[in-house]
Amino acid sequence: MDKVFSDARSALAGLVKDGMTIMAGGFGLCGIPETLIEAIRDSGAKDLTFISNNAGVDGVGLGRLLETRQIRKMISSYVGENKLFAQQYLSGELELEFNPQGTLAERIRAGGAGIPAFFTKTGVGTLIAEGKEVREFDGEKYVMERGLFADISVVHAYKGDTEGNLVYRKTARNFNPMMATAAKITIAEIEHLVPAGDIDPDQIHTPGIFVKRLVHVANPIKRIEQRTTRKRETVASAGAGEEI
Amino acid sequence: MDKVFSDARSALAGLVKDGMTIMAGGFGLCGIPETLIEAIRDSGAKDLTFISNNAGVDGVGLGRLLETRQIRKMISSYVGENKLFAQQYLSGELELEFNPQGTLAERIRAGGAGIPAFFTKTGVGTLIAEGKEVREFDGEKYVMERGLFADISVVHAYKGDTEGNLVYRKTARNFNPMMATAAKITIAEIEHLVPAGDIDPDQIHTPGIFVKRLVHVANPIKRIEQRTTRKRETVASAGAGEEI
Amino acid sequence: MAWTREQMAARAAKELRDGFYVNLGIGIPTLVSNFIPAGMRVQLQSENGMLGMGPFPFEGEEDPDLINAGKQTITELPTTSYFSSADSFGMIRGGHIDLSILGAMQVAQNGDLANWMIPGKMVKGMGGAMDLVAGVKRVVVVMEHTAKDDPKLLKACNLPLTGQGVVDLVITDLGVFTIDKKGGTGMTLIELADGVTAEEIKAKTDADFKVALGSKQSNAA
Amino acid sequence: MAWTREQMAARAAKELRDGFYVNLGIGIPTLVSNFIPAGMRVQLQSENGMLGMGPFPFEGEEDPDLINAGKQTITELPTTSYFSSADSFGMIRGGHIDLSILGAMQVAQNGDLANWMIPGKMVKGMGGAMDLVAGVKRVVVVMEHTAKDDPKLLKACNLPLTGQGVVDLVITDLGVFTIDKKGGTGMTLIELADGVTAEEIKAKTDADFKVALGSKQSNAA
Repeated sequence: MDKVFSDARSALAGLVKDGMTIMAGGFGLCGIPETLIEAIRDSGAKDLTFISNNAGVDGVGLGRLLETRQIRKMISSYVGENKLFAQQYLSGELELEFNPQGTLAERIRAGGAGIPAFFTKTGVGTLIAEGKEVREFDGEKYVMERGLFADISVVHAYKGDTEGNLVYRKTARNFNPMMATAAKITIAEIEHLVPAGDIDPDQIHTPGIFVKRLVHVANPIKRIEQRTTRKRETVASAGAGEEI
Repeated sequence: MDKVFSDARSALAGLVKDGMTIMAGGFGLCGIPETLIEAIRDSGAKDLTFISNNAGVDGVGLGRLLETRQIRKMISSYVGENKLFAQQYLSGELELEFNPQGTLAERIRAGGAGIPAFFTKTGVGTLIAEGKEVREFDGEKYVMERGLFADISVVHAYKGDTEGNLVYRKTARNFNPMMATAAKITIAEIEHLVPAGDIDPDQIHTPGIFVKRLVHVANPIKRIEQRTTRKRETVASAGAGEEI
Repeated sequence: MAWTREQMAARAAKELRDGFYVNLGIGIPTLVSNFIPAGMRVQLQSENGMLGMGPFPFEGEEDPDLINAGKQTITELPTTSYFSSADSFGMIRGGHIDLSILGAMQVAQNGDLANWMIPGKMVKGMGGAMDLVAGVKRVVVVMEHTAKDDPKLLKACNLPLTGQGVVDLVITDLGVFTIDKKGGTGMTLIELADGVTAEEIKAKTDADFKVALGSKQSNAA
Repeated sequence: MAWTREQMAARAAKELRDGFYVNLGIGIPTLVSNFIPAGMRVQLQSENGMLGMGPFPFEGEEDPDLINAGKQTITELPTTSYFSSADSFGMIRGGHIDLSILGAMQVAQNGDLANWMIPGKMVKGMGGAMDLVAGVKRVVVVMEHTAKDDPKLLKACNLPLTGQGVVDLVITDLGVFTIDKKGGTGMTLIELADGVTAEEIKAKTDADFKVALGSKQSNAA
């Protein structure tokens, strides 16, 4: 019952199969389980459906699985950063289902929490509502959306203990906590592995029950998509800055 | 825009009105906002509807508002600890709506998250489903439940900063985080008040946006309903113990 | 001789598996934690927002902020995590808890369970029971076989239900029954308490059941 | 003279109030943060899971784990909190954000907004835009008045909608319009950029609108 595996390949051993649905955490390149994504590529599994907010960029994250044509379908909210994506989509090789970002997040949360469907204002009167039930509650219209549940989820956390309890860091949290709850098997890559009891139990973001397998990736390469900075002499103001 | 008020009475000033709906955090007597509940009693407001998992015990928590007959209706999952409750309910003075505990928690979470309704397996084929829509998804039956939103919420946290960011302690967290999101105005009582920036932003349970008013209650009396212990010589085993 | 409360709890503990996350109801189910085999890793969930529930505290070390769903003071373990009631019941409703062991007033041969109200009596509320029986992967009931000579294992419950078609296994002081809650094979008596006969059980049971003693069905997860 | 991008951002900043929680879109809306009046407490939300967004980092202090919804490196403030995407959009959908300022391709006189796709072109996705316009209490659009001489303020949008009846205020380089998104009073021109006339605006606008210059409507929260 040891949850800790020595590397990403062994953590995924026997789990990845052709045609399965996989959730992958991250927003842009922030908080993506890149080592596990590479191991999925190495598994050679094909016809995969990925549920992930973005599709990586060319050559990074899910972009790697586009290169090898292992992805048949993406369920995402924004894929604008990826040229190969556009190309495969336009050629009909790749299927795409857009979800509003909040609807996607909530569908995943619902899937993990045993809620098969819920109503949201988001998308009423838009293409997103087409073919879906629209119902009025207290005089306002809402669309019914379905929960999402995957075969496996791969997530990235900052810290994890041997029980599988996870802590995320800053905005690298994003989709990871919900995805950890919404698959038959969740595999987490963690930057820091500690013994059970080391993390304050009030500060655990994902309880260990959701994490079946863990792999320690001590020094992951973290990429920045938009490196924006300000000059030292600039007076700081909330949210202000200039692009370089 | 200072969120910190000097005492519970001033934190509630102008907010409590006859006939309003109030959420109160806590499970049993654990994590209840007792000082704010006392201030609601002192406000004299009547015909209140309370959404709270329990109804306190005689003379403690919401039990105090039963004594003064300020509560017209309770939406709860379990009220077994309160004799006065039974008496007022049986005499018809008090209205009662039972919700399964998980349904209650999710209805509150939904109300705070802009979800007017959702489906759950809980209660299918029971009294709870009567008069509610039951629908099949993927061959299983689910009941539709509605979101809950209150006029005000009163919650108890362990620590809070001047921005209204909150941290709860151990099982005193319970219903407090969702209730903080599901009312027009949320008032929090906190045991420890710190300046903004003192709490690690990765470890905040309730972001300050949800908390309009704060009151510092330095040494609240915390009561224990079932004092269960084990003897020193007993060998510890997980979850084991003997009642005294 | 019928089984004692401890023997019933010990029998229920045989349903545990290494790595299980388990929710125990109050009463006899709570005793099950005393019978977790050495070396088996089982984490107990408390639906008020805790995973990894420890034993009762030593006297003088009670913490009012640390209670279980029965409002009893408890302790934490190295594996412990805390979370909100919404997250706790998301865990339960989402099917992440492997096993729930709880008491009952009545169980029907189709898996219906009644354990929360008796019409005409003051109702205390269902608490988290309806969520647990609807959401947890496998539901085991531990109860006395009869209530003052009235059978509790029935063709159909006559008390208001807690859940419809939810029970997988029933352990009474007289024996053990599997239930095929999806219909199909119905209720089956698979074990007898020491010195109890199938005939004695038949006489004290309203439900229809098959007898298949020595079956391994109870091990199906 | 039409307003510059900075002037449009400065005008949008007048919609801020002390204590507001605000979500800013990319482009001109991002500039609004430069015009928050001194002493006014405004917290910026970034829908990827952060409240209390700080300025861009000093060179060499970029943190890959700390980005905004435009994937730009940013910093934290003493008020900052982090949360999941589900909690972030719960905050948005639940109406807890006071104000959203964002760009648009088209706005209709009934408050419809289109800003996410052009049929026939490769679609990048709506990201969080549909959630923001549907959920945030008050939606302010900041955009050029026309796109290559084509009006962007229309009787009805002809691009696929991001939201139906969602816009409260439109700030263009030529002026400011209120919209009664519940119907009723329709669209109203309430301010002109320096040196711009209502006639010029009329010529560049497809939407029907009333003129009520000097009206205080834009202050209605």
